[in-house]
Amino acid sequence: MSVSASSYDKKSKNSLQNGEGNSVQSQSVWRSIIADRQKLQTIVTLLVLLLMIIVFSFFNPRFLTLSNFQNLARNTAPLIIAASAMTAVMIARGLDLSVGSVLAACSVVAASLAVKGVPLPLAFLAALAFGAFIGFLNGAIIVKMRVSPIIVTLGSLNIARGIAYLITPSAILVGLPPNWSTLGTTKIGPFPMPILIAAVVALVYSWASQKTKFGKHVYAVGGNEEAARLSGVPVERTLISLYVLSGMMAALAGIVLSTRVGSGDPNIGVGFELEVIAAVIIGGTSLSGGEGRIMGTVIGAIIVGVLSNGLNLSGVEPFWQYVAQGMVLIAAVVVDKRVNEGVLRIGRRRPRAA
Amino acid sequence: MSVSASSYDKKSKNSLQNGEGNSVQSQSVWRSIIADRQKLQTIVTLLVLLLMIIVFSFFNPRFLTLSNFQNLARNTAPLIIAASAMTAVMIARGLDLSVGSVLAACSVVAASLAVKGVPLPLAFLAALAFGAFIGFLNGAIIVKMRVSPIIVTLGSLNIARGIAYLITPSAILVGLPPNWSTLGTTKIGPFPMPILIAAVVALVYSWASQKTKFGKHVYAVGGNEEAARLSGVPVERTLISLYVLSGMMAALAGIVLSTRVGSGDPNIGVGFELEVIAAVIIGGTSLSGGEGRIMGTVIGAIIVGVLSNGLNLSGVEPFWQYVAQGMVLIAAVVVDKRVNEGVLRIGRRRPRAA
Amino acid sequence: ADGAVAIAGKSFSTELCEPADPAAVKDIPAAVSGFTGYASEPGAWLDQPEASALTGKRVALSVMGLGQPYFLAIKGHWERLAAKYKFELKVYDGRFDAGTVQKLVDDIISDAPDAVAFAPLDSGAAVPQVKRMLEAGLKVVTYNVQPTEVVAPRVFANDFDGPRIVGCNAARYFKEKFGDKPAVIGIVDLPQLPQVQDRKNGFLYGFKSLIPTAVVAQSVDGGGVIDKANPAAADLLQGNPTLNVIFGINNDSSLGAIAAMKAAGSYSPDWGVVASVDGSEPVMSELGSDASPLKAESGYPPYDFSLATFNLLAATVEGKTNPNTQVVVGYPPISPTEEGIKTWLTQQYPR
Amino acid sequence: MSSIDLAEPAPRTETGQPVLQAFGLSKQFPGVRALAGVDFDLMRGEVHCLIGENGAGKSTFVKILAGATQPDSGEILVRGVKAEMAGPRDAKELGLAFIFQELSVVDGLTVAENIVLGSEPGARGRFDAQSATATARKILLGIGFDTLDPDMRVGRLSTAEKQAVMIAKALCANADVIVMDEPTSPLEEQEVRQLFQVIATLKQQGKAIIYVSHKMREIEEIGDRVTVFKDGAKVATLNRAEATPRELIRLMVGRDLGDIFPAKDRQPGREVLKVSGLSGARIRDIDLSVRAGEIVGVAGLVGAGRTELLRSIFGADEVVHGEVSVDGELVPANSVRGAIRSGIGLVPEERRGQGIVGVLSVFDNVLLPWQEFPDSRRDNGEPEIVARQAVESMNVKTPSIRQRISLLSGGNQQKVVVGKWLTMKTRVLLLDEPTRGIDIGAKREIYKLIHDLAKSGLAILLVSSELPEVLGLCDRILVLNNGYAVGELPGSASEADVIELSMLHGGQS
Ligand SMILES: Nc1ncnc2c1ncn2[C@@H]1O[C@H](COP(=O)(O)OP(=O)(O)OP(=O)(O)O)[C@@H](O)[C@H]1O
Ligand SMILES: Nc1ncnc2c1ncn2[C@@H]1O[C@H](COP(=O)(O)OP(=O)(O)OP(=O)(O)O)[C@@H](O)[C@H]1O
Ligand SMILES: [Mg+2]
Ligand SMILES: [Mg+2]
Repeated sequence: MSVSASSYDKKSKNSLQNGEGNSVQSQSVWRSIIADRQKLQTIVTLLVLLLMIIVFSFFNPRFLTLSNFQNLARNTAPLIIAASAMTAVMIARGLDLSVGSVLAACSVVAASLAVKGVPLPLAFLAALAFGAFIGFLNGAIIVKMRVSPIIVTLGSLNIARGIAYLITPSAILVGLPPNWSTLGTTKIGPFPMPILIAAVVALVYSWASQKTKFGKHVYAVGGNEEAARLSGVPVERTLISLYVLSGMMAALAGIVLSTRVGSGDPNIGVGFELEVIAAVIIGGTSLSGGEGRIMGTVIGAIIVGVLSNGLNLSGVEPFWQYVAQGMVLIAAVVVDKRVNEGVLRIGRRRPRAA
Repeated sequence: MSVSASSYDKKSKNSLQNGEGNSVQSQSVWRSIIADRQKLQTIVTLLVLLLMIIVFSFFNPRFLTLSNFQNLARNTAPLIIAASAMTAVMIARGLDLSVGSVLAACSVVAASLAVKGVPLPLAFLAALAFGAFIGFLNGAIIVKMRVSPIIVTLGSLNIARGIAYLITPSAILVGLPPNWSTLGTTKIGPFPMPILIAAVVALVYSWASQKTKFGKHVYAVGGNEEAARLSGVPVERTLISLYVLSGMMAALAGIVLSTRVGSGDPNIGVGFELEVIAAVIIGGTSLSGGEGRIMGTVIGAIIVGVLSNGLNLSGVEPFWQYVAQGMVLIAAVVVDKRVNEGVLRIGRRRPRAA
Repeated sequence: ADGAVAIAGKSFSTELCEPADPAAVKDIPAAVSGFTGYASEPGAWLDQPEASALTGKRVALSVMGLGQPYFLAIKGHWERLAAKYKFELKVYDGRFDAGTVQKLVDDIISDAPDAVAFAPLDSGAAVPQVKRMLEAGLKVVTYNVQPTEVVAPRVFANDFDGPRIVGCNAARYFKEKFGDKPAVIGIVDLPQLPQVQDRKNGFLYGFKSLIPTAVVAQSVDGGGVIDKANPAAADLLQGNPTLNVIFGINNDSSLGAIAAMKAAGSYSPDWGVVASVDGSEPVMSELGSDASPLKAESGYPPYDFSLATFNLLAATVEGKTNPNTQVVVGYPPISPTEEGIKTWLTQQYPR
Repeated sequence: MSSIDLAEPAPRTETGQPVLQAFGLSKQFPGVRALAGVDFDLMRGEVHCLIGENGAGKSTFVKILAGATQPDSGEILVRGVKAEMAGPRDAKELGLAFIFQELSVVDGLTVAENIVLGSEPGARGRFDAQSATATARKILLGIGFDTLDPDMRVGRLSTAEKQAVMIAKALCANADVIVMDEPTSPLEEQEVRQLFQVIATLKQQGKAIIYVSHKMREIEEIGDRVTVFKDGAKVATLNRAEATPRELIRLMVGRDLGDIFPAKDRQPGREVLKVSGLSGARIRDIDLSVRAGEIVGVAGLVGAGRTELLRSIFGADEVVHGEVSVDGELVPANSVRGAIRSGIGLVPEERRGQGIVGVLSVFDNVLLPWQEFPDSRRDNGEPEIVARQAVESMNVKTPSIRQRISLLSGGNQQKVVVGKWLTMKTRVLLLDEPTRGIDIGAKREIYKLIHDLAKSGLAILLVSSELPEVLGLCDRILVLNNGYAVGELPGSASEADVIELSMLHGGQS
């Protein structure tokens, strides 16, 4: 089979060097930035975040303090966790609207077990398993029945909320073990535990999406499902795994949130799905799949968090906050897009001048 | 230049006719059903709805009464109106999350003007104009800045809600003219006015989507934006118009709703967007654009309406209602899909047997 | 030195306090949600009668949202009543959503029960909702939030005065514990509900009656649910370092604030005082704890509401009421003593 | 044919004056100079062919004419007047019509709706469906696709039929200048004939045509002048007489290519692929076998079921009956992954839709199966090196293996798709139209490669609509008709033999 390989090799090496060598060199600086459009996008999004931080710090000096960053970190952690998982789902062209309800259901699963004296690690594991189970059902129905993820996860959004209420109609607080809040409220050095957990989740997701086979499959499935299938990618398994993980991460977000607020509560997480999707899309992932970066999402989640924190700290009136929040959201994405395109355009122009 | 043309021609035509003639004829019955997959899908969805109605009528005899149908009709009207517009947006591969908030904002715009003594028709016109204006902003930003419709309309979701609250933090009631409720509560024959309005909207949308150039452009833009552009379709204008119409229809839904409930209320319509999207998707339109039928959406909206009405009348426990709602939603779509595929498969098998 | 609970017990009173400096409270609106006078129809509304006109009837009970302990307790009380007096009960959950409430009104009309106990969500929107039910020939009473217009017999509590006592008690405790320290107030609010605005204004009226120099630093929108109240309260604390009074418009709001304080390391009775209304079980354990800054609470009594509504509805079915008939239930301040808490919970939140 | 007599407006151009001129058109993409100062002119009544290797810039040139891509510099004159083309509408208004290389149809619309899209008939916003159908039917008849139902949704059509829709669409615009970017690549011989007749008619009417193709025979047959592109620049414009295939290839490739097809000096060995009684939705009871070192061609008309046969063997289309085995071992039915593990590789028909994951890099695309099936790797080295070798042995032109594959020219994308299977221990290679849209130089390379692969022991099953390709490469040719295998011919058969067999009446249906 390797008969002709050597002769091809020689030829092709030449062509690669001669044909394209020049232009590659002259552009190298910009190329390295532009080559990975996704990376560029992430950098621009980061700039938007920095801009927001600078603006908010003018309105209230307390915005730019360690304690506020800790506050922000704690509040944003569940969003980062769920949004990391959602990013992968959306890269694969899926969608999971059930995250907010699953978060609530898992919160009460953990709390109700803890109240019954189940050791916390076990209670948390049970919650994770429950989240994974709902995720599995989501994934299996979506993949096997080939129905729209929106409807399936809108359905499980309702089901999970119902289950949460059936387990406990209102918040479980009384009888929780004293160490219930440890996870949500302790710090390691200056870092609140929730943000460390979120960081680990984001890093693992980011690493997995870039460096593992599974990660490539996710992009391939989202980019061109048919081509992926014909290349031997286990499309269904990949998709189901993503929904399982999304359910599990919603559960983890639920655990982090409920140990932070000190209760297991079936009412939490209403509308969380829109917040998560906003974070993902601000971070540069689109509904059409195939593209996206976890790190972009992390920045997107922080933008979402900074937005309400900054507006609160700036003392904006509640009703005006709705307006401001909407405007800043749109502005952030528009600026993001413009700068991004600007950079790409400059990059493209360079070589012409040269 | 046309050396061998003639001999090829004859042969090929023959073969084409003979080769396919038989199977085409034997398939004609199925073909006519299957030809328009979209129509077939709509019929199947209708069957699912009928099934639901039959089941619910067993649980409570009051379900199957004229007065309950009138109730259903009144309640579903705003959904049908907004979902018709959303269908067109989604066929063109857009999305409008702001409908619920726009509905609320337009409800209070109309009511606050009416309270100030502005004649009702003018107040309603102002509300429609306001909805159209927000829709225009949505569309213009999405199209001109080329940013994700999710983020833009999530932004305007917040902005419109904020505006609604800024106009009035709680429902406007005192001082509404006596004829405020006419639109929402009168009947023409057995038909409540709201459902007549909804029917007109759905019919116009349905007609426009099938019989006008604009309608064809909508499908083309959603199916293959690049191809549409290359064919000279005014892509941007089409998209912006759709968002304007969506805003206007959300306003109309708001007017119908608030004249039915007898107040202008800034709190209504929270989560409406998900209900609307569910109706559209149950009706057979997908997020990926290019496909969909208004009539499917109408049935989808009725399914959504029947679901909560039927569960309430059947006396299902409130928390179980969440679960039931989710399950029926998923089941409806799965059954829909299966039956649809089943019919298609039978259709496909025919010629083999012949 | 006394523990926090002891101080709170000492300063606790069931009496309203009058403004020391009328100028300090003159800008606080007395009521937003449609004040119709708080005189209650005379009668034994809180007793369980021998027999009820509801026996054998189909009764619809709507609640604002079953996810809250208060409404869950209401449902529980009603179910006990239904068992005792033998009527068919169907519960409708408004899910704290205006749209859901609108639809359930229509579904109730379609179902045509013999009697309806209706909990409005918004006092304004409630008027036409109740009218619609009345026009359909249903017997309706409302409870909890009162409609802005007189349309049907109703049971309600004084959403201004109840929290006003909480304000008084919070101020009494504050003075007792912190002396003349300037008071800086933060509100974990839910600005879009008129009933909630009454609560907030009542609290401020009471608090400023005793501490006229108190200032409101900020109101944040906590959404009335713990996962939104928590970050909002965290921001409130973060943005206002001198804050030492927090009023949560319901239990979720104050519990969200408590959790935020725990995370920020300011959870201590020495921080200041947290106050709220509702009186659900988890808040009671804060109230009775020396470690907690939550030291003033008025109870919103589910048992009283249920029973009064039940009796009023029976009277309405019998045709013994007119639209003006109203029952005002108490908004009892809860004594932070073990005894006070226990009494409250046993009656209003039986397990 | 005369049905597109097109009650034609008087030609808007003086004879002898170019209808269209371009001066110094340049276009730079990140990392690629797609066009470098191209001058071009097009006369009334002429067919002006463009030829050049993959990536030479032909399509970029076409897209600039269409206003779909903006040039960095240069100008375009239409009928002597400078044309500012901000978008496709402007080109349309100037009387230019296009068939783009990438199929740009809207699947959700019907054939007729696609054809009239952008200039729909009907007054005051109404869409006149009847008149659209009538127009479509007339034009389809003119190009020999009268069996195509104008009310059929385009999503249900085969690639060839979609292409017919694109052609009809360009003709519908009734333009002076029609630009066709590889219009025949998915078409059958006889459909190509039809198209050529249409072109002849258009010429007589004084229309001017730009015709991009990789197929020498076509250019020889219809080209009045031929312009050769190389690396974004115009190398030469030749008159009909000068434009011998030999000369064109020399200009394109820079040297003589010699024989396009390698000599059939393979010695088929043991039987590797065996298919028995395979039936699916559109294929019936097919038996075939391919030996190691053998190339078996599958011929047939459009829709004969060739694609489904390959996909069924590969587990991608549902098999309801029958077996596939490789080297005597049964291949699990209906499982692509099972087929890959058994040593089967498929190069699918539609590159963009099925062959590549456009958002991923060349590197990721070429290594998809390699990374997934460690046990089936041909080479167990560093991914970087494996990918580079595959890319280089296929002579893929790309600035870097990290380049997004969608930015490569079509031909280069196809090479990556083939290269993907060379990283694996592939024993059976299924090639569905492997050289569609590939330049002559690369084609020859691919032929040689296919030959070499077979020689090294692979069993190859090849579907192609280009009969010379099938005849030039294959040892045996299986002919399908309406889903049935209707016969087998030796590699030495003539085109006429194959055509006759493919058109046998109705198979056995
Ligand atoms: N949008 C784009 N971004 C970056 N590079 C591009 C883009 N479009 C085309 N190119 C590059 O420009 C060069 C010219 O491409 P073009 O499609 O014009 O070639 P072609 O002559 O039509 O090739 P083929 O015969 O394969 O169709 C190629 O190297 C291609 O990779
Ligand atoms: N998804 C589909 N739905 C309906 N018909 C289809 C579909 N895919 C293919 N067909 C039709 O099935 C027939 C056989 O298709 P197949 O692709 O196997 O044929 P082929 O010989 O490869 O032809 P082609 O040259 O078009 O690729 C064709 O008439 C085609 O139009
Ligand atoms: Mg090209
Ligand atoms: Mg084929």
